[in-house]
Amino acid sequence: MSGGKSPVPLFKDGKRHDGRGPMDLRPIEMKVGVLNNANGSAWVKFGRTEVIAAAYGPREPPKFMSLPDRALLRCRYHMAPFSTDERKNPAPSRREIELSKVIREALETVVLTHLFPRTVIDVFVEVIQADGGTRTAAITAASLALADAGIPMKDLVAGIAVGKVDGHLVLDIDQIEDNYGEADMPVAGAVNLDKVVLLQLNGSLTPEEFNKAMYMAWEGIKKVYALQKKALEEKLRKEVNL
Amino acid sequence: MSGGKSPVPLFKDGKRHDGRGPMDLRPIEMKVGVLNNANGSAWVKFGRTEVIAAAYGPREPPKFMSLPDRALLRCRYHMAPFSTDERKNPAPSRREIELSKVIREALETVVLTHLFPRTVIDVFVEVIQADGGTRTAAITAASLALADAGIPMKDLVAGIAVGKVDGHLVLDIDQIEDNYGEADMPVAGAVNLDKVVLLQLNGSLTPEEFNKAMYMAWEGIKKVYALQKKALEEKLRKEVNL
Amino acid sequence: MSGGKSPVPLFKDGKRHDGRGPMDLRPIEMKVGVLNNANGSAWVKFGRTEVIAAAYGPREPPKFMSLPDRALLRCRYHMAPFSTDERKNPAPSRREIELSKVIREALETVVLTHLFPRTVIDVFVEVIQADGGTRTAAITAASLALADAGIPMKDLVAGIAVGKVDGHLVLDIDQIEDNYGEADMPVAGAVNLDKVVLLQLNGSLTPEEFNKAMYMAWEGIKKVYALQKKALEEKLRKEVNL
Amino acid sequence: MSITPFNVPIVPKLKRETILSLAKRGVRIDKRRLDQFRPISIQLGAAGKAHGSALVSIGNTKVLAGVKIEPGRPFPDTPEEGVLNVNAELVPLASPEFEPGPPDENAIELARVVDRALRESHAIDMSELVLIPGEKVWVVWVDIYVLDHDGNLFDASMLAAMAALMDAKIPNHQVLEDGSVEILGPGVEPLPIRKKVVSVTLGILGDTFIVDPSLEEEAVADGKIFFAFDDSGNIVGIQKSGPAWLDFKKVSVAMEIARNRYHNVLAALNKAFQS
Amino acid sequence: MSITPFNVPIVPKLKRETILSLAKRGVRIDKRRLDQFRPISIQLGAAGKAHGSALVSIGNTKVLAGVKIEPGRPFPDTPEEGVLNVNAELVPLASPEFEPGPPDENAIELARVVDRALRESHAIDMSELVLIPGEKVWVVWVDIYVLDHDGNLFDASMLAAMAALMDAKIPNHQVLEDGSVEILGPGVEPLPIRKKVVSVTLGILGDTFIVDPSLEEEAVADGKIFFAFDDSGNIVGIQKSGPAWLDFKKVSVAMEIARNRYHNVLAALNKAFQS
Amino acid sequence: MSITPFNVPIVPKLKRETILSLAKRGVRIDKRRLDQFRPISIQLGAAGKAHGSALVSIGNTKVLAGVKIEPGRPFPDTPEEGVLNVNAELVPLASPEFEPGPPDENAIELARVVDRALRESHAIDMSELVLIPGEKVWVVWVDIYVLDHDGNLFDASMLAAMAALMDAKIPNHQVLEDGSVEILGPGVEPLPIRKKVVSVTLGILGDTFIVDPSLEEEAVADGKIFFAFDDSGNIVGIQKSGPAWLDFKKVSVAMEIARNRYHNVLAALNKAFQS
Repeated sequence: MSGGKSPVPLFKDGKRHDGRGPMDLRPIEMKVGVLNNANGSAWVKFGRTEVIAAAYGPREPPKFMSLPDRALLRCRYHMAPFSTDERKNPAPSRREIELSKVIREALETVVLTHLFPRTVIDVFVEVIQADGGTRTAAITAASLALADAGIPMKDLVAGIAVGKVDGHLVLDIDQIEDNYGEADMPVAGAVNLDKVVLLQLNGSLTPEEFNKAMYMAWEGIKKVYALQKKALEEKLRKEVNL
Repeated sequence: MSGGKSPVPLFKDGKRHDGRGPMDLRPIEMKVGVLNNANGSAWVKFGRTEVIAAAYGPREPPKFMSLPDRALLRCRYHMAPFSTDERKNPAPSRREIELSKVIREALETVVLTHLFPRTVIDVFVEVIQADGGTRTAAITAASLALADAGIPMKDLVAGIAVGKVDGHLVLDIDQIEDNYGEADMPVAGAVNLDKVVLLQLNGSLTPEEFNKAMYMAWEGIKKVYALQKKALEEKLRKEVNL
Repeated sequence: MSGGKSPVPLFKDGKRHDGRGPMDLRPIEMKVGVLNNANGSAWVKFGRTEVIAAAYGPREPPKFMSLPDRALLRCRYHMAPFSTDERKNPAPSRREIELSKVIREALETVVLTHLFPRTVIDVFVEVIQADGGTRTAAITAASLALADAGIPMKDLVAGIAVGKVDGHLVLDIDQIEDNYGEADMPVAGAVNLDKVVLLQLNGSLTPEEFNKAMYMAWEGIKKVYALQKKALEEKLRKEVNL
Repeated sequence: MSITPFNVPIVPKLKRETILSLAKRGVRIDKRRLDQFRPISIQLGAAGKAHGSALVSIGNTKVLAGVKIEPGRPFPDTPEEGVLNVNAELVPLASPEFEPGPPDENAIELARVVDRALRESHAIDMSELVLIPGEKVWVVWVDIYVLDHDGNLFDASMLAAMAALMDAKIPNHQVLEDGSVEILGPGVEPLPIRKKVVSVTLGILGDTFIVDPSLEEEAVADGKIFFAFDDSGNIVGIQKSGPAWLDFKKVSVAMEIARNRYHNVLAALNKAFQS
Repeated sequence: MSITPFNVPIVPKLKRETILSLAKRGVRIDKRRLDQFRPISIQLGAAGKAHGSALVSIGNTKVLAGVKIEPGRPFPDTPEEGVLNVNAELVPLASPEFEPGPPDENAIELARVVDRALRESHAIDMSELVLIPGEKVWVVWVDIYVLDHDGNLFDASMLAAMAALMDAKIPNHQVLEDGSVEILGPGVEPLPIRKKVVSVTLGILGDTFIVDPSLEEEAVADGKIFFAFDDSGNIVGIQKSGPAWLDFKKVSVAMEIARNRYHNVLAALNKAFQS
Repeated sequence: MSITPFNVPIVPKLKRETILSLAKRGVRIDKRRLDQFRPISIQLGAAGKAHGSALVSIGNTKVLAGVKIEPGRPFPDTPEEGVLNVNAELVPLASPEFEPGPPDENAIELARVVDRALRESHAIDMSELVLIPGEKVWVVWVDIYVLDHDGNLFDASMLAAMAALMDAKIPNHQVLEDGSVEILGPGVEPLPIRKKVVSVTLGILGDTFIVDPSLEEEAVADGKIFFAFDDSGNIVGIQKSGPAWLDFKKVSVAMEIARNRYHNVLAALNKAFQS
């Protein structure tokens, strides 16, 4: 939504710039248990967008940083300096600070923090490659890492962004569609519980478009959710085989 | 005192650039109890200079930050980014850090901190519009906010700046007189106690000028003090009427 | 080792740019007990390189900053803004942060921290003039300051840098030899114990050159060590005379 | 890093239960209907040295926004557009919970939410803010200053920012040959405002939504959801904030509740500019 | 200010004694010989938006390095040379000991040690990275990202940095008349690499040296010593790190041990570029 | 934010009473008269790479000031004047109370008090420090380095700064056609000093003033008051510092006490430049 003109047509003959139809997701890959030190970890790829998440805890919190009735959740969304087109300063930007908050607040709805009073649960996400939809990939990976760490949750969280390009609503927008499109609406949800846990809109939609976009998002989220389940089962299968 | 030449004559035929005589104050307005959350608050205007002050406390201090025999006083003088001719970065400047110290140390002389050991009393001043004399307006408002919060003080503190423009000593200088004048001497005092609690001089004065300037300042301070009393009474009257 | 060309020949007819032979140290001066507040202090000069060190402690550490079985060592290597050719920003640079670590870790090997559990020992070094070899001058001064403070050590630590200029190994390089030479190898040791406690190499050496350079460094270190002893005795003599 | 807030005062259980059970019955602790705003007031020109300013009250919440318009360089990727910067300060006089210091995640979220609603709606025509293409443009600073925090900072800040922008006048100026811009004094030309953007934030109390939550309502709510609208009724910004979730099917309900109320805010804005 | 680390977990005495006594007998807790590296693997191109990247594993230690090549200004004292910047982030997902925040002394030391070995060995011919002499040069950013910390970050980072540089391609570009540089897209031209630099780090356990210490070995070691070598076998960097000392006579022994092993690392590097 | 100091050591009550009761009788704990300075010494050129420097002792207080003169840009509002920057560092070797870190409010106040006295007195003719009008001027950095703190840092710093400025020589230089300034080496030309500024600070002990308070006197004093004078005896700076008040009528008494003593400091300054 930079307002400029796209170097490629974003929507032509029912197809998007990369050949996808409006409801097509990018190729998605997920792997659970990719790191050694973290209690849980996951690697998630949506097209060229690539993130790694790690979960630590429940563990002892720093001094004076605890709640008597539940665990604190700490969350960092961070971009590697080489993840973007121009090198990004590694100091957290205002955008990263906001997204860390938005992702933490989404995860707070599902993590059973009340089981672990006076502890802290940490979720760290690093964006390795940013090509649109990093926050929804991040929350998808974060929830896998938490599951991998064995931290009890009411449900997994899966995320996807709906966009509007050249007047058409499309699912799982990439960077070029984000940059030159009219709207970007990231949504994350707990599918089993039918709950929306993250919702933002950057751009402009009519009320009708908004309602349609929500339904499209939910379709996408269900697919991502299915892939999460599969990735967790794969990890489990490997462990059992050992 | 930038050393440049003033765009307007600063003193001509016994009058200053805005028509005031040497001993004339700018129009002054004061209002007490302007904020809801703060325990005490005040709004003070000297000409185009406008500040808001809030007082909180005595309240529990942050960990390890207390004195066994009295309250800590914390004070922040801060300028809104839009208060100055060019937008001011909201991060505290060296000037704001120094003035916070100078104002705190002035208030320490009158606040009865010994009545509230192991607590903290906070005074926050925001400059909404800066047109000369902001620190003396700030301390005037701060002392009103403390009084409004019911924090016991030996006396109110009132402040005013004396300046020297085109060779003449004048009271309550504004920004143009400060920028192009030869001296700026902010003074604050506890009138009832006959005590000077804040004193700085930026610029050059002969010893005789200095002594005269002190007397002029004291005259001004007495007027400001009277207005403070009035503003507090007005607040009281309102409360009684309720 | 900036890679540029030196404005003066660095090695000609067996002599260096300032007339020294390869094994010659610069004129060295040391004085112990130069400051009043510090528990121990020292001033050390190698040619135009000049540093002051102060030691404080063992003293009470800040809250939550202690070890149950020994003293913490805190160390800061810092350059005065006017110590360099161009004014240096007084905020610690990455270089100063690294050198503080390297010097602290060297001192940790000799200070008997186990004698003072739950305390902190501070060593602060200020570079007053930087003309090459500041870190080795710093550690030399730091160890004198610790000795002056009466903090028990297994041995003094003395330091010197070996360099390679125009293909020749030389001892105690100054700034021009550092800037335009091929290698700078700072070494510090505890002579009595025959221990190397600090070792870095910036630049390129063959293995044979490296071995030779180590021996040269050790010769230099022995000389510096002798001067340290003398400086401490001088201080002692003065104290006795009082 | 974002951390679960752990140093906020604990809300007495009783108050929480009172507010929740009232909400279920469709009433609120301050007698408002669930979809009712507190009184809104807008005072223009409240900060005299700003090029535009507005002091907005929603109930006891008070937000002052000041606009400064200064010459500066465009961003490299938008050489023919002005620059919009929105900043928010939760200054400590506004609440016992606010600490002095650089903006925390709450202040940053607040500023970015307002920023995006203004930016994505194209409320200002940035292409008209060019002084020398690729070289010098107007940089529009919107500084949001929270003076008294009694809940719903999103809507108060959005409204204060919009009103301050509408109040603003581009300084009288002259572009010199050497590419510098001389400021001659206060101007009369307004900013090229194309749309008026206002917002409606709902508190989320379990299954119930309450418009314009007060501070004590926010303290017991699970979270809130912000909807920004342009004056044609398009949705130009959403932000779910706080550890709340929403039933998938309730999302459009929430949007409709908000959309039914944005006229009230817009009316307050328009009224401020009628006099 | 550097401070003795005081919040690291205490190593059980028993483990310390086990590792030390094994080392005295020439063996290690993971069955390695004293001078043996853990398995080394290098995956090139692991970060797609970097101009060059490499993911290096040494045992369970995982380091990702990414190179970005961007036009920028030269340093005033080297107007005819490109600029090399090495930065290291110990991101908190890599270890329970790492905290979010700006690089601490360990990250800074790591970055500077790698930086110096690359710089002082003249591994890259910086004079070939000039776009407009004195005005515009290529700035080469090497960002070292530690993903999993199981000891010996020095060697893994050095190797990842070197491999990422060798993997890097200068972007396709055009120098415009006004002195600006337009980036046209990904390029094919590699950086002017003149030397391959690799390192071998030894853990110092009293009188014994162990090559490539694992995290649990580092926890009981007094310290470590890093040796960097260029592909001709010159020593191009040394760093003693940690509160260890070395017998004066043992220093050259340590160097020889390291020098006998740098071929292994170099071989792994070369192998990665053969396919 | 400024906070009442809460981590300073508590002065034993007895010492406080001793000092106060001595002062009432006109004597001091170190035998000085109330209006007597401790011995002052000035060593010029103490920092060899500075363009000017002075090491000043007042009793056991030791302050080193170094001046650096570098080409730079003028401030936009004073295009035809050089730039003066005064900075003070309370480095931790000077006192057990000083912590490493960026300048705190005490260091900032110290620097700004010295800065204003130099600036407002027009001690240096800044209009003579222009290299290319509007483009390049000399930037004069005065760095005040407190080495040993035994009280009265204001006067020691003021004196060290003034002496360092008088000691300074503008570097030998050449303005090149492209607007850059080439530094050729050390120079001989002094800065355009127009006035010598020195200060006298009084400790405030209830109703009594003591000139040049030592650290132990400062610890029991209510505060202090700084008066700067130019060599014609004009007052060119005042700063009340610390939580003290003064009787309105005593202010001019304080000024007279200070004014009777500034000659002593000026004499020390002049003596340093005679040899």
